[in-house]
Amino acid sequence: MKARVHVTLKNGVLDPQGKAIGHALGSLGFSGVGEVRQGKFIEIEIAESDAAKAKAQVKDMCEKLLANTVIEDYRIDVDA
Amino acid sequence: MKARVHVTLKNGVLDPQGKAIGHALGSLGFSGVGEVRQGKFIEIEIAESDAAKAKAQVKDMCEKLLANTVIEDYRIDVDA
Amino acid sequence: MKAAVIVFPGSNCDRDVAVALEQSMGRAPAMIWHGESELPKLDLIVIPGGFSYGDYLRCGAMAAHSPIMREVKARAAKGTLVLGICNGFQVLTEAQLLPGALMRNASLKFVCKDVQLKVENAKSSFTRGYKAGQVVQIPVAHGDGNYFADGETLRRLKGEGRVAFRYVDANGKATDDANPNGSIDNIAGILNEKGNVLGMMPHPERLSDPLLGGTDGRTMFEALAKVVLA
Amino acid sequence: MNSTLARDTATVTPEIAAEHGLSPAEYERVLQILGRAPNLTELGIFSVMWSEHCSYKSSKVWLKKLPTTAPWVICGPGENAGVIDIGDGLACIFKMESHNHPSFIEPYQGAATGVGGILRDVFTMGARPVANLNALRFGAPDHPRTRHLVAGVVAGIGGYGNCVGVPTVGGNTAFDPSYNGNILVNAMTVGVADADRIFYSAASGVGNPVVYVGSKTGRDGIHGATMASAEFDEQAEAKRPTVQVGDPFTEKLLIEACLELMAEDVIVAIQDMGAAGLTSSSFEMASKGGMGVEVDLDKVPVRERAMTAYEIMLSESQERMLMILKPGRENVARRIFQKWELDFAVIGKLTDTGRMVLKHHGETVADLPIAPLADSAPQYERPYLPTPKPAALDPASVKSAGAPLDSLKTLMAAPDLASKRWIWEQYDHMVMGDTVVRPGGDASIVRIHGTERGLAMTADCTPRYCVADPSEGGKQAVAEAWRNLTAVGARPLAITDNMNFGNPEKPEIMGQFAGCIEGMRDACLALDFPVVSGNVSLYNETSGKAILPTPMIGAVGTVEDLDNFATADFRRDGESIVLLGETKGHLGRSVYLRDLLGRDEGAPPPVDLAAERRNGDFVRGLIESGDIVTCHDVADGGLLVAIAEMALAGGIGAEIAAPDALPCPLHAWLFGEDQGRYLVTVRNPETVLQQAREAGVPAFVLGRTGGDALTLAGAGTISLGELRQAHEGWLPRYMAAPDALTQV
Ligand SMILES: Nc1ncnc2c1ncn2[C@@H]1O[C@H](COP(=O)(O)OP(=O)(O)O)[C@@H](O)[C@H]1O
Ligand SMILES: [Mg+2]
Repeated sequence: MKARVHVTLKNGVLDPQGKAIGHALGSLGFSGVGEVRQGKFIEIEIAESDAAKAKAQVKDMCEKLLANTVIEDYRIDVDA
Repeated sequence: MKARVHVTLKNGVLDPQGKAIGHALGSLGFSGVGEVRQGKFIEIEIAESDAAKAKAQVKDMCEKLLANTVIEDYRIDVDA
Repeated sequence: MKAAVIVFPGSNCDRDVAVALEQSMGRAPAMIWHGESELPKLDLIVIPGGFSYGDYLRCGAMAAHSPIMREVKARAAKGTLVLGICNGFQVLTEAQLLPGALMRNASLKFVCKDVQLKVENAKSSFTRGYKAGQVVQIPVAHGDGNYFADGETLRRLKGEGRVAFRYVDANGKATDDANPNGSIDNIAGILNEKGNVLGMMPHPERLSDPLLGGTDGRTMFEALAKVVLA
Repeated sequence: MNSTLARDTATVTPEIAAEHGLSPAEYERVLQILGRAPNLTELGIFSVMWSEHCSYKSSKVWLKKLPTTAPWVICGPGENAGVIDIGDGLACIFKMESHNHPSFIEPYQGAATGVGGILRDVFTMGARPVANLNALRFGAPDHPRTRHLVAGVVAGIGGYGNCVGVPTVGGNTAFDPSYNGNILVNAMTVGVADADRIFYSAASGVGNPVVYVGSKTGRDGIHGATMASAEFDEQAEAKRPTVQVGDPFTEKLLIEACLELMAEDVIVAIQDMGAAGLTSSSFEMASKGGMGVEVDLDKVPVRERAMTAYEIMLSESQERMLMILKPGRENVARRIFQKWELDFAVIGKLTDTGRMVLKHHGETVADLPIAPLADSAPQYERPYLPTPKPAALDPASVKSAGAPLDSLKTLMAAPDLASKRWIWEQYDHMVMGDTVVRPGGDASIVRIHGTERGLAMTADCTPRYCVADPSEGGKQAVAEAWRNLTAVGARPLAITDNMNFGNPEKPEIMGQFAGCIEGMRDACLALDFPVVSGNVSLYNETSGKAILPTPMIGAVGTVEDLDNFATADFRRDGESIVLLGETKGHLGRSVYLRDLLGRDEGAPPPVDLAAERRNGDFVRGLIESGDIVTCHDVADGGLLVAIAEMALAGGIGAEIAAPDALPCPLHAWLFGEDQGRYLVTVRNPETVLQQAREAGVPAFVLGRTGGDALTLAGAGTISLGELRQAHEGWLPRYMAAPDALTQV
């Protein structure tokens, strides 16, 4: 089973990469670009075949390692 | 309108970060962890309100800046 | 008196800081592999610079979960001095021994150069060799040294005098130009509540030898030597 | 045997051989050696072993002309890197290598893996890497790709070097339109080892285990042309990138694990898996030792499913090494590699058959005779057409570009002369705690850990000289490297070279190659400066247009006592500035002529090797005796540029005056690029002038240090602030545009 995790910066946390990208897009001539935020997208193959259990396991992974919950939020999707 | 871009390494391209994450999850005691791949997730606010046009614009951004198309693929979703 | 340097896979300033410690303390520190789960009797624990686990995922994140870090936390709670330099600072925030986080440099570029620091707190065991307000020169070398903390945390850090160092210009002003990485409030180093844990991005071990260009960093190790030898 | 091999034999045709880069004659030779058609895996092995990259087939006859010996040379070209004796029982191991093409395709990863590769060449011989350098050539600054390439290459070199924790202490960077389609990324690593614990690659001992360590093998870098052939279309997936991705974290672990293992008495031979990975490493180790080798490809750690023998043998996955261990010592090695969490696998053994036999899924998938394949590797004496000698340009015939200080300001901001701080501040140049002289000067100095001695190092080449007169240019490149080491007070010991040229099948290009080698040879002999390692990169052409011939020289010397070395910065007010060496005002091929007058003309400045040596030995003597601490050689841009660099480095100005009787127009005197010159400062010049006279070294007092401006008598004053803005401003401003953004 595959889990997909989105890790994004919490609201209010400064995002230097997003800011730099937004700035660069502007200079490249793209108009109407508002806020840009960059996060991570992590795909994990897991042996667990029960979706609920898999999700719980991945949540545990996020809390322990994948996200820094001081500054980041995460979202988990699992599929078969 | 908000565009969400997933940038992921092409198949077969070594992902040292994913590898290290997989390894670390193992050391943390998670069992049954298979391959881990890490990509980027970029959210962009754009003024364009026509979905098709927005998507085209973001595609252009990906080609020019957001993705390194030599080793990365990208996927774009737009919503209102 | 005993000091130890924790070595993670990917640490690369472990030898450098060991050299500086030995120079000031007259005794080589113990080098402790991250896989150990126990520490000997110690007065000072140093978490060195480098790229633990390649700095993959987030700088310091994987190292913060090493077996040895449980023990480091326990010692810190008991008052043992803990110094995190550069990657070590990142490890300490990830391990939540220090508040806030270190983000990508605002320039998105790695930066290696001498910077000026203002000593904001000269009372801690680490900084008492300096005078409060003194401007010292110490190099930085990092890609992720952009210190961030939320408003409440920041207020507390400042209110409690826990900002140890700020990036300043030659006149001691905390300007944007003097800030090498975009850190909030030009913060270069912070202390924990009890003042026994210091995290800082600049590398004092790199300016501890006149031949290498200066000795402002050595002052810190000499001050530590006095504390732990006492 | 042939029956089990037959499986994919039918697929190899002369066309497929051609796709693999084998000429019809070369393929004919393959058939002769084998007495049958090769299968695809075997063909792949032939093709890489006989490639230009591995066989040096176009360059070998010329490389043989370079001097490679000296009493202090422990190991010259032929091993992974060169080895010299640096005293105190220590050896310095170093080499430079190109990663030009991959860096053009994907600048970050191309440059990063270039650094990784050269590091492995050095630690594979038992050295701890102590410094990296990088020599870079980019296209014209206004070419649409240049900025992106600069950003990516610099980030990649930093990303890798910073992470492994080896300081990047120096380099050389320039721009020219000839590199628009072919940038150069030449990376150099310098390491230090115990002189009696050097590790070589020749295999020995029948039955000894062949051991694979490091990262797993993937389908990285397998050549695109062959991927397109029917055999590999099975998965029909999107065109697979051939880009290799570097993993500096694994490299760091590999360095530590290998050095730890080397302290034990278990290794017979060791070799990194560089280009052509497992093929060239196993083949070369067996070939050098006159052994046979048998490898079971099922034992090779792989990271992708269903890899074929062909793919496993040709993969260029990074961060891998191959070793031959002493019998029964596998467990010692396994324990160390497990501690560092690296893959470790016994994949085969040495045999006495003289053949390379590969097994996969229980079948023999290749069976090749080693000596014939190695011995009959093609070697070409390619036809060459010497570059016609250009006529010298009379300095009196060159008009001035304007007021001298205006010209100076423009030159200080010219892409080739502008400060490269923007680059080297992205490199950790201080890690390891021994960087005594940081980037920005003539040569960088790294203390030999735990001693009071230093290693000085530099990388140099002036391609615009080489293209005008390859022989003079080759000579100059070596001389300039020698001069840069001398300028910090080091004793130059040896060089590594990276020969970057166009298509060797063109006689003019071979003429450039031959000419450069001749000039390098003369300089190496005259300066006792042997070549101990090197690398050749050919076919640097796009649409038939070749790069400027670029024989990049990396050089190493020792500073015997770190109490006495020199740097380029003015340190005190009121010191006399003394110019050593002769000034004729040579403007041919100068930066002044090119950048201010738009003329690429004339002959390059000749290098008088006897004067070079005399002047350099004199300067070094002054530094070693502690008489001077400020010294800078006069290079690109000439005298006034050199003085401005010294003033900026020290934050102290100067007042100077040209002599009354000039041999040439003033602008030629100020901006000419005559060779073999140094600037030094002294409190009292009389003694130095006297000593110079006795040594036969031309010497002249130009003026005095002091103030915060540069004043040229009769020509006005320019403030250091204005000069600094010009000099430091160009590259950051150039790189501020958005297409420079590299995220990674
Ligand atoms: N790519 C680079 N990496 C590191 N340092 C560099 C690089 N390019 C130039 N430098 C540094 O900038 C300075 C000027 O380089 P160069 O013009 O080659 O010096 P020189 O004229 O003495 O040969 C040197 O100290 C060199 O080490
Ligand atoms: Mg020089």
